[in-house]
Amino acid sequence: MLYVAGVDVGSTQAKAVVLDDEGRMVGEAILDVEMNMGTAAQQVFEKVVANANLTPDEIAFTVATGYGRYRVTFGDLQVTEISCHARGATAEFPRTRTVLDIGGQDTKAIRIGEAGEVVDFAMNDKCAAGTGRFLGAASFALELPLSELGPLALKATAPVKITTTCTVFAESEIIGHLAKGHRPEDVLAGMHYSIATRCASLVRRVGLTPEITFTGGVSRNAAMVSLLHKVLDTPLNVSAQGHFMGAIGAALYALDHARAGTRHAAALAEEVAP
Amino acid sequence: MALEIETSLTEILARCHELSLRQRIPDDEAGMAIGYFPVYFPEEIVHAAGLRPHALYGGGNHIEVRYADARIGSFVCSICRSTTELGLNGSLKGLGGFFAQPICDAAKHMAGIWGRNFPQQDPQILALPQNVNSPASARYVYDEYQRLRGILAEKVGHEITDEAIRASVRVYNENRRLQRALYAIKRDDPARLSTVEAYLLIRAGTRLRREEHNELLRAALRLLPERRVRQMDKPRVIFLGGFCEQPPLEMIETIEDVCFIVDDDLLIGQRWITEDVPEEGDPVWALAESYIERSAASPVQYDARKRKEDVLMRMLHEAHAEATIISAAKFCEPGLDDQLAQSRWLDQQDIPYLVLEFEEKMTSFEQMAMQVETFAESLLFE
Amino acid sequence: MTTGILVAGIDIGSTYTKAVLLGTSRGVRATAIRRSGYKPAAAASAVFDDLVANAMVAKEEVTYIATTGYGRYMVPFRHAQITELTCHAVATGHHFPAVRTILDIGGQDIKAIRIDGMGRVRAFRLNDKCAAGTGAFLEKTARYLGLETGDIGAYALRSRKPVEISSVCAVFAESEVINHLASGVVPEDIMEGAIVALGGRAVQLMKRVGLEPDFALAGGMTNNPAMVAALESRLGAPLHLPPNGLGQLNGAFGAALLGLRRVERLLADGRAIMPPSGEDEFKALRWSTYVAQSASPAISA
Amino acid sequence: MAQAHVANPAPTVDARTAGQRLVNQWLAHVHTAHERGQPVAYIFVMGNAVEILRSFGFELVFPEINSLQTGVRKMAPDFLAKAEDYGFSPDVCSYVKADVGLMLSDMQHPSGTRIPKPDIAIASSLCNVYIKWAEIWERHFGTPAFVLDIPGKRFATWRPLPGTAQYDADTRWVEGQLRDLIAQCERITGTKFDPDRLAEVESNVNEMIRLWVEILQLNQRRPAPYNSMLDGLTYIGVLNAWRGTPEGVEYMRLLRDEVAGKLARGEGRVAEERFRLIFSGTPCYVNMRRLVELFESHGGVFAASDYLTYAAGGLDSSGLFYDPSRPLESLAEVTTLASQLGLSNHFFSHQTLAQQVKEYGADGIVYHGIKSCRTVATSMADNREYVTSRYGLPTLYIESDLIDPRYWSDAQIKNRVDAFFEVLEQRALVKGGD
Repeated sequence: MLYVAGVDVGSTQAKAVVLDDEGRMVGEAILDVEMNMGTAAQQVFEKVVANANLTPDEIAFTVATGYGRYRVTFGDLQVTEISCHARGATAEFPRTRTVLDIGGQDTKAIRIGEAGEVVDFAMNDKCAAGTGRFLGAASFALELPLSELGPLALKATAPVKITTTCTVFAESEIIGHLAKGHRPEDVLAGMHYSIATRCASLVRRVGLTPEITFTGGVSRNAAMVSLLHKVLDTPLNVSAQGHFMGAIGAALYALDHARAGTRHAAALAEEVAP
Repeated sequence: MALEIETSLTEILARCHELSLRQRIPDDEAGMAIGYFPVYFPEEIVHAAGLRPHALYGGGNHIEVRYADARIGSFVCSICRSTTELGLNGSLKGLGGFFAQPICDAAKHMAGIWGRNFPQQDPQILALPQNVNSPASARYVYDEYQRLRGILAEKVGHEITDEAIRASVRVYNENRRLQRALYAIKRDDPARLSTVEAYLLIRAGTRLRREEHNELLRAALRLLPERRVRQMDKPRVIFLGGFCEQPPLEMIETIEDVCFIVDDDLLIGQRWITEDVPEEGDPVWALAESYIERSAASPVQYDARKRKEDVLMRMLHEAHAEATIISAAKFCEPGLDDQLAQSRWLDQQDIPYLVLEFEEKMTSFEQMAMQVETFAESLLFE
Repeated sequence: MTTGILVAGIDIGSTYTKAVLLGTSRGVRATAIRRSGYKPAAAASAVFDDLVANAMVAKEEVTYIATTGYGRYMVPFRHAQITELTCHAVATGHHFPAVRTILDIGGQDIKAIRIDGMGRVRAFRLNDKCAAGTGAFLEKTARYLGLETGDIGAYALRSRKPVEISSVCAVFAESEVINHLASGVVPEDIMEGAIVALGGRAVQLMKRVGLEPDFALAGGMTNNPAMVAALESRLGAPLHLPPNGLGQLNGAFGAALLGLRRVERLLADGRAIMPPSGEDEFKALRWSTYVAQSASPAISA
Repeated sequence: MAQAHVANPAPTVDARTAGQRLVNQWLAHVHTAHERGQPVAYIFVMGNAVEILRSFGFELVFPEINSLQTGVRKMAPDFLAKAEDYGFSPDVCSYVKADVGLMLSDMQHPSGTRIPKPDIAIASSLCNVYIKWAEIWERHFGTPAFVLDIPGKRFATWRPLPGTAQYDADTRWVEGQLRDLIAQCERITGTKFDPDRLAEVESNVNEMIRLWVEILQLNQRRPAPYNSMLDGLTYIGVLNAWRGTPEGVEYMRLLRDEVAGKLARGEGRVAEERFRLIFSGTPCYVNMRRLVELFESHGGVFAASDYLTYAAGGLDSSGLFYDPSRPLESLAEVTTLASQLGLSNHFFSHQTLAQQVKEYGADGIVYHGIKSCRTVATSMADNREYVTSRYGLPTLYIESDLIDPRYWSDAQIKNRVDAFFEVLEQRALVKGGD
């Protein structure tokens, strides 16, 4: 049996999956990046291999993606998360033409062509407004875990307008709204709305073509899914594995290379990776 | 009696206020409305063609930007962004023409943006010259205004006569006289007419037929002398920075809570000719020559005869102001450059000033209030 | 104890509410401090209770109450409200008549103030657009390094080779911090690097108001010895710090001082000190709020 | 056309060395101008009427080049900090701020040149910041600004044709201003205007235009002999500083021969040219070498750039020539037309870009948005949206600054460039599979 791995090393989390030669997921792992992306990559790889009841030697090909992709010293090839999210999204939802990935520190909109190829992309990574980090600020200010933010926001009746775009100031704005007597759910709904509108703008930058697939950690947030649906006026595909989409895409690239033969892949790796 | 006057004024102002928020072109003006981006624009020629000049003063803090962020760089002023948004969200669908003027580098791009997105509106640049000190300047403005006249004549399908333009000049001269009367009240008796009120009265002119606006101003000017006034001890200041992108009403109110604004450059595009335009002779020449000889100074006009420091000195002197609030719209390069030149000059003259930055879309004014209050405290408690 | 005039200054900040009670001799009679919490008015009231209790006087004995800080309008029992800039200026001028430039680094903004010999504000500048130029930047960095805000200074003082932090966004500065940690930089060098970066921004703001010596530091950063050292080295001159732990109380002290001056002026003019009305003054019709009523831009969420 | 030129088999000096020498020589002239009693003109690269100044013997200072050189020499942060300390907003053009930094540094430029103060300063309206910049000189040096208003395109398809009322109005206006400028030059230099001298300068410019257009066109062939955003930047530096001179003509000839020679020998700029790209916007001078490296590591070369059009002054790639028999009239005509056809097209640049894509066989367009330059960058995103959807071309949008290194984020730019090449590869694969 042939196995391949995809490792997605972001600034806050490292994720990894292992696929078999049919492209079925046989293992997944996730952990927080603490001090060092390289270490985190190594650990998450060991973990995913263990979760799949395999040994590292059994992995025929590994593709690394994410900001930390060049820190993955054991990887055979690096591919950007743009291509990987696109690949992962189209594998699960073949009619995907637009991918929205909201990550911890950057947000990406990707347009996909007829053949599943990436045609265009836009990223928000200069300022943390419109990224998952904005929710991190809410989580800190409200002293609630990230996973509880979405469900609470859905209970809002009178959403508050959030004016700041600076994530750092968002914390104090939240506290200010609470001080004025607004309910946490209404403030949270405002936060979600602020992110959704920024992301919608990013999606429009590449052209809003259905179907849209929503990936990344924030895709697990039901309030964000429903708000994006409203703001974009289109339903979104959401995978149960949305937060692993980058790693899955990376693993699918690994599978291509593994099937084509490792020697060829290694040569290609040399050529593509500087 | 006093109550009746106040009620009548409030009614007029409420109407003005409603007009100032109107962004969508009314159906009965569709195709007739000629949009133009600030600052200097010869509305008279549009008026004479029987069309409706539609001043584009941005979206204020009441529209939500959904589409324009994808089209405009993050380092561009809000008025360009919100105007593009109004185009993309359909509010300006009824425009029968669009003019941008080369007042600044961002404004020049508006014609390109419009050309790519709304080619059917025949977007154009009206090439207002940045050199007004050449003997050839007036002739060039004249040629360009004639080009405008030709474009508009083609739109309406008939020639725009000199007589029609002269009639429009008369209407606009009357309008300018009425505006100057408002400003005189604001200067001489600032408690009688607040700057927000004067602002709303003048801004209404961007959404009304000029004749109707004249009537409205006359009505207000009849009521104002009778109004009961509560005198207050506030410092007299000049406000600069509102020549193109408009500060939110809240900002002006925040300043007026603690200061009298006795002169300003708000909506200068509605007041850009400072005296009467000659009503005899070639009316297009009269307009062109008025741009050269009788136009208000702003950061987007270079004129060797109007040093920015001198203009400010004259304003301070004529309005008997003791201090200046020099504002600039975020990312407005001409405004930011002049703001610095003026503040350094004020430093030398030892005239108190406050520097503020604004965006039309801002909604939070607490920080600004704190600054303005501190400034007023420093002026009052010497 | 009923000795002459008592004036209270209350500074309602976003995090803490602080109060100072002054007597006729301008001596501090008592101080009090509490977290502002979600209800600033209640906090102000509670702090005032603490203040009179600490001074062992009755509330009625307090002649005049001046408020400052972001919650200055939220206190119904005030006689007057004054902005924190004016208050910081007058307090600093009182303590250090030679000071001409004051720096106040807060969590939400930095302020640079130029004052004259009487403690009057001549010019001021604020940086409040981006968190990278505020105290929040240090708190973020500290949080990432697992430090308490109060420990920042002592920790950073251990640094021998501060790193350069160039990011313009406080959030992205975090990635820089991660990178530095990953490449083996010790945390104290990162903390000190953040302090140096913030100090640089602060001094730049001071230049905007003329950078005339003497210099003084106000606000919470007075407790951070590393920040003080970084600023002094950047300025090439010493910083005056508020005496006797009054750093945090500087705003309240200034409010009380201005209140006292006002009382003295009123008494000299033979005018009565009216009790606070508890009501806000009549304000003219605000067209901006009129907008909000008629055309509320409701969030379509 | 290119085949017609046989490369010089043994050039005594290569274009790079010649260019470097000329730049140094120019800086030395500038340095000693006032000692030698030469008047000094401050001018910008777009719309500068350099021919008239040259005919009066002015030494030319290009403050834009001074500013970008602070970036190239990694000294920009010092100069920018001085200007910001003085009170300039971070949002103001960083060229302006670097120049203010220079004024506050006693005009001591990092190149070692002490920049003399201007006797005349000309700001064209092609960039409005030029005018605000000239106002700063007015205040600082007391030198009055001469604003040369050059009317640009009025709409995207604007074609001003000789004989039309509009053409006459525009050229008459520019000519009138040029006459004002001549009068002012006469006052400053105390010499009379010499139309023959102007004609001579114009003949030199004509020859330079002829060669420049040829050089640009040579890069339409494969593999591209030079990278327009690295080599090209050096070319236009020399070209601006020596425009209208015999030395300039000589340099262009040397350059043309060299480029043609490379082409004849099949020497491309990159070893294996995989993708040909168009660069739109102004360079990030601090990191241009790094940026080009990122692209070249993937086999991508910038075959053309709209920057080489508008930053080459009136040397428009559409090949407008002076008629030295009517030197002044023809200067007005070419200045106006070059501005309308070449320089002001960053406001309507989607057409130029589309044309360049066709001519240069480009695989995509790279847009570089400048944080503080609204002249070039205001509508870039809209332009990109149009070009992408209308022509179906892969495009990349990156953002940094002219010379302010604070706005360069290496990891983010690398991520985008990597992804862009993945797009190009995938596209090639899909196309190849059709």
